[in-house]
Amino acid sequence: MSIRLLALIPVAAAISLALSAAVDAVALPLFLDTTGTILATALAGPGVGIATGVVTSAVNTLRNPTFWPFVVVQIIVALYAWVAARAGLFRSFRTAVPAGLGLGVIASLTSTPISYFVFGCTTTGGIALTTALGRALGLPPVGACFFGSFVSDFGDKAVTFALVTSVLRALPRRTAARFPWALRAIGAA
Amino acid sequence: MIPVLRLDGVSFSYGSVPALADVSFDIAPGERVALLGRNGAGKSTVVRLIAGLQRPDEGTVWVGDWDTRDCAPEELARRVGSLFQHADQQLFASSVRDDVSFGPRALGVGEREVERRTDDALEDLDLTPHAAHHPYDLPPALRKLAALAGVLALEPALLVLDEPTIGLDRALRARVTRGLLERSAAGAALLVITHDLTFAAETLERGLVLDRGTLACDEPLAALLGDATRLEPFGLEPPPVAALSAALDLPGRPVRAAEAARELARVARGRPAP
Amino acid sequence: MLALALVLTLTPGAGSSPGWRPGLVVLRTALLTAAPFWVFLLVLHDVTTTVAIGLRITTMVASFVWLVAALEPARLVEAMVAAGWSASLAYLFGATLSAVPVLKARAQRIVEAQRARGLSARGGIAARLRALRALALPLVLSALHEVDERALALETRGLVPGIRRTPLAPPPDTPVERAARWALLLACLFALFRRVM
Amino acid sequence: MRSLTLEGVSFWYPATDSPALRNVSLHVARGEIVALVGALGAGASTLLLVAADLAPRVTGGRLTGSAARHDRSGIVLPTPWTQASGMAFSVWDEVAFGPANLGWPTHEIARQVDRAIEQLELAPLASRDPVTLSGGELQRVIIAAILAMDPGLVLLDEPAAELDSDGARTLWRLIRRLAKDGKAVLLATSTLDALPEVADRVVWLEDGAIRAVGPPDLLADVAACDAGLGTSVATVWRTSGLPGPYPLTVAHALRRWR
Repeated sequence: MSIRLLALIPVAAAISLALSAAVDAVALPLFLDTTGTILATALAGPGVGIATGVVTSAVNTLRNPTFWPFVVVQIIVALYAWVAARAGLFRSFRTAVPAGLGLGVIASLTSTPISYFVFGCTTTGGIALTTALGRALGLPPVGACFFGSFVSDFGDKAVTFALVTSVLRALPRRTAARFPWALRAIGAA
Repeated sequence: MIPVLRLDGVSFSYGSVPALADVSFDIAPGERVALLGRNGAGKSTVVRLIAGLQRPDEGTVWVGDWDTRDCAPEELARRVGSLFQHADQQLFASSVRDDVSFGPRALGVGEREVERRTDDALEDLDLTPHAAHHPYDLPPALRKLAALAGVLALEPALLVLDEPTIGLDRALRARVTRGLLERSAAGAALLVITHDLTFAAETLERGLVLDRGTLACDEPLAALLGDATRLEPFGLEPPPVAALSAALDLPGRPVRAAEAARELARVARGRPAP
Repeated sequence: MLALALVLTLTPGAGSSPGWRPGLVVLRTALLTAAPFWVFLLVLHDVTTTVAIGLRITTMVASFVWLVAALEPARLVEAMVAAGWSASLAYLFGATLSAVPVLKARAQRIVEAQRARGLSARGGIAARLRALRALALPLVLSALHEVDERALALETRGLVPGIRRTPLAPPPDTPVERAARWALLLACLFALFRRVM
Repeated sequence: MRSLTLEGVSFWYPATDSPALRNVSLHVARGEIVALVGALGAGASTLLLVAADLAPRVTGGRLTGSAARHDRSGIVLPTPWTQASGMAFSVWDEVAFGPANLGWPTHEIARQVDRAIEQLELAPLASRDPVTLSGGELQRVIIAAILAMDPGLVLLDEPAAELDSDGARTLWRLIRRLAKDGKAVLLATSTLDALPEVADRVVWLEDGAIRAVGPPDLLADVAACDAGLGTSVATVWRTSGLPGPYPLTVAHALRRWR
């Protein structure tokens, strides 16, 4: 691996973690904790993306131990982002936002079994509350669990994809040219 | 006349660590003030208090007739333009022009006025040729200048600048001096934190020195900069032009290069050729 | 769990013994972290499931909380190097840990700077999404811009692929600890085997 | 003994048409301090990257001519916060990061680190977490970290940018001592007034090419003053219309005046 990609991974992982802390400032119910994973994938391919996801989860785990099983979600996000980047979906918001919504579905499909079988669907306060709401609406336990993850993931992943698209569009060409896949992701090569 | 800024017995501490103790001073419209002192003397805290990012523990910070306690930072932005350290990290638009117009647009001043303020700010710092460039394609020094232009474009009554010349070479520092003098002539007051005494001498007229959280000096900058023994306890030494004036005992002890050159020529004419 | 056991096995002595009193602190933190799970479990499930899953979560939380309490990042990184892991891998972990507070502080500065330029984070969803853009873009752009400089810096400071780095003050590792770690890993594997069969 | 020899070096960054360096020939001897001066974008930073063997090897781009380094080099980049290793949780470990990567034995690492910490007067900060340091403190830590790798060729890009006047004075003294110990020093700075006391030779870069090379007196040259590269004293003298040669420093001016 080139030294530049080695340097990219911690930066991308730290971007995820810093953003999910900073998002409080605008009072929106978002995580943004896959931003770095998606961005690293779009810039440098799936290997770098997966490494970013794993490092993000590992460091997050030091803060909250229940995050570790969700490393699987980070890996799936990286793979999905890779497919989206190859298909050029980051070139405009019109394609990026639906792609993000699609990821929302896939991410909640991945996190539901983990959440359900490991934690009885009690992962974090927010998701647990929406799950309880699902139960109150008469959904069966697994369905309520999916509902809970889905409500929180759906918007988050759409915003994350839109944010990554903004970044790729705002990235100066000279910076983009330094990463192997960036120009392709923005449709410049 | 109401001062643009008045600190009235201001004290502030970070938890149990005191940062400022009973600091008072006024700044009048158009006045150009240097805030000097060692690292950790409390200078950056003053900036944060004026920008409304911190509230004083005791005393009051008045920006015009507004008590900063009652104002959010985004409201104070109508009167105070603040340049923080590492300001180049706040740029995000795809062109310098777009980034500079972000502030006035956020204040909601109307599109034509946004355009005018943006043009003026770029012009004042000679950035017009770079207006269409991506900020991150510029060398770091020009990026820093672009951030300063973004603050000028707010056209505030008071500019508070934290180390505006770090990383700038002499030519760019001269641009900053020129731009700030123009703003001051138009009535804006300046409060500038700087380690760069040559820049301070060229640009500013009054010197405040903070020493461990208290105001140790408040006097004309020229007198202070020419006096090595007074500067020494604050870890400062006279800038070269002031040192030259003192060494040659030039009349009036000028601290600005142009004035020193004029005095030097005048005195030399009255002397036999060496 | 298995992955954790593996990491502990392959990196000798990363943890220092937390002692008796810190042990109590760890236990209290673990119980406090696990408590909300119990509440939500009770809301969502019957009592048997609550107890089964609750105990599982508590065990998991407790072991991680213990790990975090006992683990100094610097020691882990050095232990990884001492155990023959590649310095690059240790770098990924260590650099992320230290970049997080740096970028968090920068995010805070950006929020303040944009507010001082008149940005208001109040208003409807659209206004707040625009505010998010003005906060997140500078953070991400400036961080990405620095990747190049970080690469140059790593190169100048000798962290290049394939180096043989000298571990700095690696934590001591005794044969007993080594044996205990392997035994724990075997126990994990055995438990896993029984579950699967 | 030469430490660095550049012969007819031109360099292009990736995806650019005009060269950042044009036909630069320069040598730096052990024990010598050479300062690069010039306007923004004149090529001083690029020249340092070439001297450090980072351009084009890491930056990409294209180099013609020849660059020979006879010693191991260490470069201090202008942004200290990106040069921190990220793997150290104390200043001592930060300084030891480079020496450890060189695979030195532990006692040698300790010796070099302790020496560098003493040279930059960092002992009071040795156990602090680098994340908590101010810009100026971090800059001193990075300089120490590069010196602890014991480079024969020391390359410094605006090393005083983040320092206050105390810190800058200490740095210039240290640079003189490094040269006395036999190291070759190549530095880029816009702090022109410090150079008469620091540099043995000054290289004036313009638009990627060498415009002039000479002793620090170069900074009192008419052309240098007019290009904004004269020392403050020389510039005042030139502006006043007094005849040349212009004094370089306050001390020179005083001698001339009497």
